Amino acid sequence: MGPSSRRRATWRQRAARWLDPTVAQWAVAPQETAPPPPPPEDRADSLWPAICEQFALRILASAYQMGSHLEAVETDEQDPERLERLYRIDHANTRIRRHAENLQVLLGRRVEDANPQTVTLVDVARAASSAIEYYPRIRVGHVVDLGVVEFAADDVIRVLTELLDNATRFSPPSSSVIVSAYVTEDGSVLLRVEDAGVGVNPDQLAALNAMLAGNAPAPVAVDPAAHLGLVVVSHLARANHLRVSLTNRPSGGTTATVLVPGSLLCEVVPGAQRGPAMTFPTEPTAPVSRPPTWNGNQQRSAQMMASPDNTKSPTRHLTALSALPTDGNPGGQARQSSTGGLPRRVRESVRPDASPAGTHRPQRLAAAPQHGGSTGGGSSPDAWPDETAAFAAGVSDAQSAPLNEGHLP
Amino acid sequence: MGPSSRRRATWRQRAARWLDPTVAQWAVAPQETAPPPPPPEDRADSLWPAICEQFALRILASAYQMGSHLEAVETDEQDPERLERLYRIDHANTRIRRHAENLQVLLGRRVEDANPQTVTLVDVARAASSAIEYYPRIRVGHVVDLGVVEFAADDVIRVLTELLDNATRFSPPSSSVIVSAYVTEDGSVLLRVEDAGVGVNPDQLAALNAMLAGNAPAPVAVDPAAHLGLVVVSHLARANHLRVSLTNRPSGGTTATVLVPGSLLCEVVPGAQRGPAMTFPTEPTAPVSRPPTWNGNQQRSAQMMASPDNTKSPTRHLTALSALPTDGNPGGQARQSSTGGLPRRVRESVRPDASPAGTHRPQRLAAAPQHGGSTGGGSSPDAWPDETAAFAAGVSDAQSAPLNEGHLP
Amino acid sequence: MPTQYWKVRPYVLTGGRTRTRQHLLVHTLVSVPYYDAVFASGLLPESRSLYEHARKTRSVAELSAVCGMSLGVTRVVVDDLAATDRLQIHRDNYGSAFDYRLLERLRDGLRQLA
Amino acid sequence: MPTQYWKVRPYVLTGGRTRTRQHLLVHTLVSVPYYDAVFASGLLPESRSLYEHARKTRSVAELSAVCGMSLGVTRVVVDDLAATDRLQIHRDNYGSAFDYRLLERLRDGLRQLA
Repeated sequence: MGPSSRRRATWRQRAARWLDPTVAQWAVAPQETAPPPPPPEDRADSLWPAICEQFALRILASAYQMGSHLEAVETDEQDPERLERLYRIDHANTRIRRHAENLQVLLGRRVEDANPQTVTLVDVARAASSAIEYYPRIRVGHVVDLGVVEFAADDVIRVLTELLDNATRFSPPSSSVIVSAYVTEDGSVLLRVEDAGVGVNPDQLAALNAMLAGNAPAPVAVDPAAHLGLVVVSHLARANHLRVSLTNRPSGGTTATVLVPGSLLCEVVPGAQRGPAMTFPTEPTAPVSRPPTWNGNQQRSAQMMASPDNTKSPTRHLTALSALPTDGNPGGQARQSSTGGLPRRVRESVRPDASPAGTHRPQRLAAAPQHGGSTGGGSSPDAWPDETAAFAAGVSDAQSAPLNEGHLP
Repeated sequence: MGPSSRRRATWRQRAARWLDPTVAQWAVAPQETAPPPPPPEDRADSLWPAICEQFALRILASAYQMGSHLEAVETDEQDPERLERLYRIDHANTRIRRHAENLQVLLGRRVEDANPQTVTLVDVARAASSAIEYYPRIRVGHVVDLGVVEFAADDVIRVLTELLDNATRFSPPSSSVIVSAYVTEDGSVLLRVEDAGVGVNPDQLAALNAMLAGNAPAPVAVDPAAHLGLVVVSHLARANHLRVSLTNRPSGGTTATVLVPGSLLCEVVPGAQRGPAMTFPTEPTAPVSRPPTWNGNQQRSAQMMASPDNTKSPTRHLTALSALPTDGNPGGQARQSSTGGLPRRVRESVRPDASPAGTHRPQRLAAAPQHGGSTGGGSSPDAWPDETAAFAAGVSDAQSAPLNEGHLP
Repeated sequence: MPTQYWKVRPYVLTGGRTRTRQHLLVHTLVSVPYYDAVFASGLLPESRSLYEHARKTRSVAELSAVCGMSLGVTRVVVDDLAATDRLQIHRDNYGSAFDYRLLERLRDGLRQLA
Repeated sequence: MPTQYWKVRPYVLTGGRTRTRQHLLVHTLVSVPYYDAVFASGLLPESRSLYEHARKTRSVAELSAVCGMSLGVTRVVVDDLAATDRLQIHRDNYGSAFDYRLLERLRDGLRQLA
């Protein structure tokens, strides 16, 4: 209950900062304000930004208020069916928040993120996944143990959100999209988003990259609907000195990359976000003797934990955020998003080819019980999909880069 | 369970119609769409409407999806504290939907209301109340038994929403706002929204009424924030031939009126919305003998029900939507919204001076137990507030108008 | 059934209230002591529907189902009508077979377990 | 505690799943049969925290509290770790004092009543 009430208090702070700024307080503003505006469409188009901002702020205020109550009911809910509905409500609210924030970005307003804090790159990836429609298709690959400094964290999350959204929309509904983060030689971090789509038309690719680089493209027919997300990315990239680009991989699929400069990165303080390394020493190390047969193993592992090499391992397994193996679609729209179902998730969470040497390979994968009863995926759970090979090939350039630590701004 | 699953199915239909129209389907649209748009703020302002529309549609799609799941969890929830949080989530979502719909209205787009249907005026008033922040301050007064035809119902709700919102914002936080509906001599319906504010500055009143009447006001400094709601009203009034105006009452406070033409009104089919008149004949009329002391009364009332004059009474008591007498504020912002608390609600639901002759005055009002424990209102529960007298005076002009029935379009 | 328009949200039917003065379980029986058609005609749709259907003694759960209202709304409407003596809540059936307080304590304990 | 950033929503931690293969009650005891620090270092924060804390035998509710995760997320993470044999679910304490199936049936029945 402690952590959840703490989180709820944070929500309340956010809500308080976001209380509808357009609310006229009775005490200070009776009905004697400025003369009324004309119907805007009859007037200069320059009214639109102000109108948009009002709507964005009002919607954000409601979305933040909702978040606080959602968190409280999610924490207590024990019925799986009801919890699933609460998750879908949460998911819808998170997408609403994202859209309202993006509108603010397009208006050239800095989104006022209440309670900013350093965010680990793993959480950047998962926060970005939280706000897209097809989140069960996202898998988190190798992600270095660094954080994004507080003043840039939410913007980096927004950039990654739109790239993940783009990647999931423009790739087969049954395919995964892999997000990873590597340190480069100059101490930046390269975020990679890899999809299994057919790739971008080469002509268009140049135009998109020009836009993402902040160069105004040739005046072309504009479809704000098709690439609104990338327009948001372009804004935020310019504001935060991120280098964003799209490339077609020779083996198929598209890779989006974000180069986050070292000035926006920082060490992750273990106590703040990384539980075990900090809290474990306070745990009693004496093994509990139930079940007694495992005693020896626990002794051994306690010794291993004491080794700094193990606790500070910079490598993170390729771990699926997981496909949804149960009936029904999260968010109501992910019609074909789950393919491998449970077996794939289980397999990937212990995926041997991405794990450091010494990881025990689980013995009973085939025997892992199905749950939900209707996974019905298309891809074989035993064969790695093609894009995984491409992924493995694609990451080799960054994999050997030294871990450049401590790039505090 | 029947009705709620029916309602849920309706939600699904709505969600299906609102599935994010910007979703590029993998099968039909791989990444070969139009060239990318430039960052909009560098370009013509004429991009803004298209961008706004995209955001409004995306937010609406999420809000509708959320609604379906909310309804399901609300139906089952038995814990009062959790239900209250679900209500607040619902309230926030309803306001988000309202703002996104209003953005559509300002864009000059007709809001595509899925599953339109005839809505009784009582439900028009309550649907409008559902979408404003300070809904516990709204009281439903006399409302004639007519409905708004399906193609206009949602627009009338939106108009009334903004007028109620305006009235609650610009009147003391402890005061009620009364909504009522009377038939006029020419067969229109006059909706009245009466607040207890200090009234509108006379100069501004003329400007606001000019805007509401569709006459472009003098080009003045525009504050879209202050009167965005009234701009929405002005758009919708023009589209639906509603006459909307604001007046200061001599006795204090402001009255907003909406004249709904007879062409937008229709009879309420009892079976569709009015349960008792339709379903009651199928009920066993033989009185149940528990408790036996009430037998005589039940016999009498069964006879009274058989009288068509009583079942078709066009008069509706002044009934509070109720102030919230429990701890905490609905929506998190209605800081001082509850005043009278429970006793006022109880009193008003059986208010003798607004009820037809023959209503039994309840005997035990003073003895009605407080609940929640902390009503702490400002106004005395025994004295009618001033605006109630003004209301009673104000309605006398319409009260004697004949009930003009059957204005089908 | 007074199935209101879907834009009429449940919180607006109860003013946001979810708690009741009286102790109301789903199987609590209620009935209208003396039916008054004029009183009924002045009620809002949900209260009226409930008032009509409670002429026959029914449980809270039954009223919720037959009136097409969620349990949370039904409980508050029942409670409000009962506070004006227009509806009678039958307490006598408790203590006969079960003590409901005992049942509740049992239920709450099991919920914590579950 | 791996209190993730608030923008990391719970559904993303479990891929939207709320159901478990194994029957997990709040008082079900779990423990790590043989601790493997390299395996731990490769886990995502929530799984890692849970894996570390379950070196000492604990109930699901205890793990939820000590890891700072909601019960719904804790149950799915426990279930996933158990499916790979990295975590052992102790069944033996059922049937001794209570038959949990009987308790559940009792609970479900009472819920319908309540």
